[in-house]
Amino acid sequence: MEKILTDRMRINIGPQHPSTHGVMRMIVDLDGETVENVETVIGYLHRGMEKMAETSTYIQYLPIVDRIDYLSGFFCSYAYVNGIELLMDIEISEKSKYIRTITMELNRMASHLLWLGCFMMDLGASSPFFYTFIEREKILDIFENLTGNRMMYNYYTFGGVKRDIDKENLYAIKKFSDEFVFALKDLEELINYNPIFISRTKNLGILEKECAYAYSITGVNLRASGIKKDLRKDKPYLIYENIEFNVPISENKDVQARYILRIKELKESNKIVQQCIDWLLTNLNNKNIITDVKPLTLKPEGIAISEVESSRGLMQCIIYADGTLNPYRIKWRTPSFYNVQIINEISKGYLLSDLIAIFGSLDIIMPEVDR
Amino acid sequence: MIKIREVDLFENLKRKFDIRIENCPRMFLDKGNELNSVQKDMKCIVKREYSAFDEHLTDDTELKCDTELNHIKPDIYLLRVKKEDIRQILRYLKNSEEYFFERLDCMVCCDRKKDLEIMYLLQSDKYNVKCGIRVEIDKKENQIATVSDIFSNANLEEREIYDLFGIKFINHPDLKRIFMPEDFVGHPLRKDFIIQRLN
Amino acid sequence: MKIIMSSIEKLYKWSRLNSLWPLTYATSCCGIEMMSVSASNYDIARFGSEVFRGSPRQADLLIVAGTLTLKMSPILLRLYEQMAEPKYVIAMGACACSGGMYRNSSYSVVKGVDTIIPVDIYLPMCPPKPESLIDALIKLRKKLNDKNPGGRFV
Amino acid sequence: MYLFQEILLKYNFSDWFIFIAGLVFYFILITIFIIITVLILVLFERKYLAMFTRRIGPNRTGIRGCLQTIADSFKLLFKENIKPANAEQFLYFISPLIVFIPVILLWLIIPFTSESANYQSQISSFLFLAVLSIPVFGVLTAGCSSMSKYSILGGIRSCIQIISSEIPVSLVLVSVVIFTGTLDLNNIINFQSGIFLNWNIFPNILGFVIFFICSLIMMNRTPFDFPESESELVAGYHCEYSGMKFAMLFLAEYALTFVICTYMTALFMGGYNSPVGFYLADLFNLNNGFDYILKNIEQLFWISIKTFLLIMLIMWIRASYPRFRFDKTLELCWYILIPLAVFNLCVEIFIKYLRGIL
Repeated sequence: MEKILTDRMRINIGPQHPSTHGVMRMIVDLDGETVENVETVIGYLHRGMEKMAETSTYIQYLPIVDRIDYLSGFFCSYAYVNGIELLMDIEISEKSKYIRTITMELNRMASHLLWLGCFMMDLGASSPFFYTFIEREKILDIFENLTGNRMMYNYYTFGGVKRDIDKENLYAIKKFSDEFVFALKDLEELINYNPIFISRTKNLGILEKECAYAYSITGVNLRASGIKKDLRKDKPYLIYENIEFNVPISENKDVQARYILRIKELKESNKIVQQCIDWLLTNLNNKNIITDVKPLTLKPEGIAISEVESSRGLMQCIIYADGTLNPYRIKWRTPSFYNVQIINEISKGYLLSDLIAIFGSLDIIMPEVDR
Repeated sequence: MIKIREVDLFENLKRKFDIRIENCPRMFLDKGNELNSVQKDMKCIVKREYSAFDEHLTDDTELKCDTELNHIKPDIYLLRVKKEDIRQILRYLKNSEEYFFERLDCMVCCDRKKDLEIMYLLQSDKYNVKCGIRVEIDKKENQIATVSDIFSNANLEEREIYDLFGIKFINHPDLKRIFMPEDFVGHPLRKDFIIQRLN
Repeated sequence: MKIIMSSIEKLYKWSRLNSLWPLTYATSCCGIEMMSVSASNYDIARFGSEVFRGSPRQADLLIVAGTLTLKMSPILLRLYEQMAEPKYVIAMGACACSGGMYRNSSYSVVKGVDTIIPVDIYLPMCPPKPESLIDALIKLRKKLNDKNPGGRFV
Repeated sequence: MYLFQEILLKYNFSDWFIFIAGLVFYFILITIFIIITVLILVLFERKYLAMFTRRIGPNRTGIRGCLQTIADSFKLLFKENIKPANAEQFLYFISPLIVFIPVILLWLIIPFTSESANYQSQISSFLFLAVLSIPVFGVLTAGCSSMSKYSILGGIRSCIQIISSEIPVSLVLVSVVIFTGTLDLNNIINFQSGIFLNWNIFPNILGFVIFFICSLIMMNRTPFDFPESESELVAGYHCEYSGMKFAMLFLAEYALTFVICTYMTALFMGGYNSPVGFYLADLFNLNNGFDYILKNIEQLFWISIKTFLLIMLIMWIRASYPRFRFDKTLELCWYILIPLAVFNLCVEIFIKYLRGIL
């Protein structure tokens, strides 16, 4: 039966839409219900982060760095701070390394939990959204009494960490990570073997290896296509060498694979957090969390490329420093900027509701795309 | 963990193709102090990689470029390349298997007052090595050939550089502004762009 | 006649107070805080406004959560015009109130939402904690209670 | 209704006037009854869903939030009704009415108490299905007349969905009718009187399951709520409506849920006869008119309890399941439900035959 020719309908899933996380406009050419072409219009949240770097000194730029990816603020500040430390050859102490790792892993869990809630809301199930947010609130409470703010931490400085983790915080984290295992199990039972969920996400939005390489996709979307690439394993920074964790990989490159991988990553991060707690609990007494660097009169010189495996992929902060007080140029390589480009490739031929599911599974948030 | 320091990887490349070495301008040369503890073991890893490079050197393609050695950390190599043959070098680096840089991480553009400079950061998973190719474009005729057909993620990247710096890319599929509204005048990230400061 | 009119007015005010249906308009970080307000811990459903309406036609409370950029301002204006008449605006977050930290160091951020649409409640802090958003909602309810129901209270 | 007409007889109006007055009075009575139940239903749903997700539902308005939906409806009443410029005015205005009026008619057909039997039509179960398909036109015109792409898609989706789910429903209805032998709802209910064992649900369990799934599709409830699936087509066919018209559409949807549930209880779970066979009212057997009313009230009580059980089940499903894909629903309807319904028909005939022999 040859295809019935229906006229194309151009629908734009506008900037203000419940399922585009943030503000992004997708101009979709629909043939009946199947998607023909998706053109993404971005730039609705461009705040000019890179220009601000040129007008502010190194220490002034530190609080702004959290806003680049507000779901994983610690990763951005680590990328920036590590870049400066590379340029100035500052050596950070063992304890601050552990504190940085534990906060980053908790932040990764919080960002994956929020993604899980919004992804299920896109598919239509409203209750997982609330369960994931209950868990996320616990992590945010821990961050609040550790760094003072729920989402914008400004906790790292050049050469270490601003405040020390005291006993209550550590026990709070320990309690959370023990309970989290059971909470995640309940969530999985609700979602994993749900026939409707499986039929909605099975072999949908296939991302081939060549396409992933061509668009330099990084993070979970890449690992869902079978390529084992995780910065924490390839170039172990901080203390990832002496922490044993494995990087989950799946071969069937579809939306469900990305979902499963993110759930596994949640478990892995939980394991890392537990190992960090044990180390931190043993040496509570050593207090040197910051090396004395005069941040106000910092004058580094040279080019530094500092990388970090953020919750969405490889995040790079490229700093051109020319020995004056202000950075000459800072370029942020954010993973979502590249994940956005493949929507057109992988969502051809699927239905409109699948397009929403595919877009949700890529875990894209707009401040990273627009900087 | 990667810092720009000095190592000469392309030594054997220099013997194969007549490559001229140019010194990088004073401003960006990094202080070459000796490696601290963390980077020492990095050095040995790179030593092993060199051997991988030696056997694969084939001289089929005629590579005419004055790659300029910069003092770079073991993991990353900075080459300064002329503007005309950027496409040829990138295609060569991507497809030849002795380098196999198959991923363009990002394109960093920087306004160095006397000229604009784009750095293509390439990454090869096979040899776990990064390489940055730097190209200078003078401000008057700011044009360069597009790379979006070799690396498809350069499409949006080049549109961003056009939007923020004003560099036109020849035969780029659709060169439009992405970040700023269409009727915005000027290119914000240029050094001579002044933000209207509120009093 | 007077008694009937005043009682209807009271009823109108009371009904407007208790069912403020917000519009899902979340640009940046404050949008995440708005989502966590509608989640279980800080429950906005208690005030009868957990129904996040997608289309501006049915919503009557526009919480401008997050930074407003030049490119987004015409869209926000159109959204505001599409909403039905008794509508209220909460400018949530420092970026919406006055441009926040991007006020004089960014070329593409609108310096405050009130340059575009009339705002009823300003909510500073970046990002405002969920408790402060609920406090803003309570202040809005008080404001609606004693103002004249029909007129636009700019 | 007859009580009202007897009162009118005393003031010797002309009889056609009495007839119309009776109908109008009954119509108003039913609409008030609908509005009250829908308000309770909306509030119940928000509280019930809140319980699922560990939060407290609306509890600021009235005592523990009981006046919340009343506040919502009044606010919608006073809202400015916007006429979108490029929408066709007449269709845009009429469609909420087309959706709402049939729902009220549906309530007239449902036998709430045995007293309502004597003025019901003989083919009430079939009439119910016929009237049930009228709101489809309202939904379609609402979607297409408001000229926004989202509502067009929503409108088309919902009318395809309801049409494709009506076929299995009618097949299942045929199987029930064959089993009970009458088309009239009251007789079906009387057929199921006695201990709850001889309800229709037990011999016809497959029919009940098919009917339940198709009613989910007809009511646009999750997991089949395509027309107003907020994550895709922002608000489906009622995307352009605000104020009073939106309230009418919203009200119609919830009234439809309640009515289809009562219809299901009437067909399968023995409408108003109590599960234990005898009525509490019989104990008093005081033979003046008073026990008659008591019996009616108790019957009303039973049918509402069963309906609320079904509604709680529907809302429970709403809380736990994601949304189906649209073409998969149609596949479900055409390839799975209809053959199953035919198979169920044969099973019913066979059971009827068996019951005939014993």
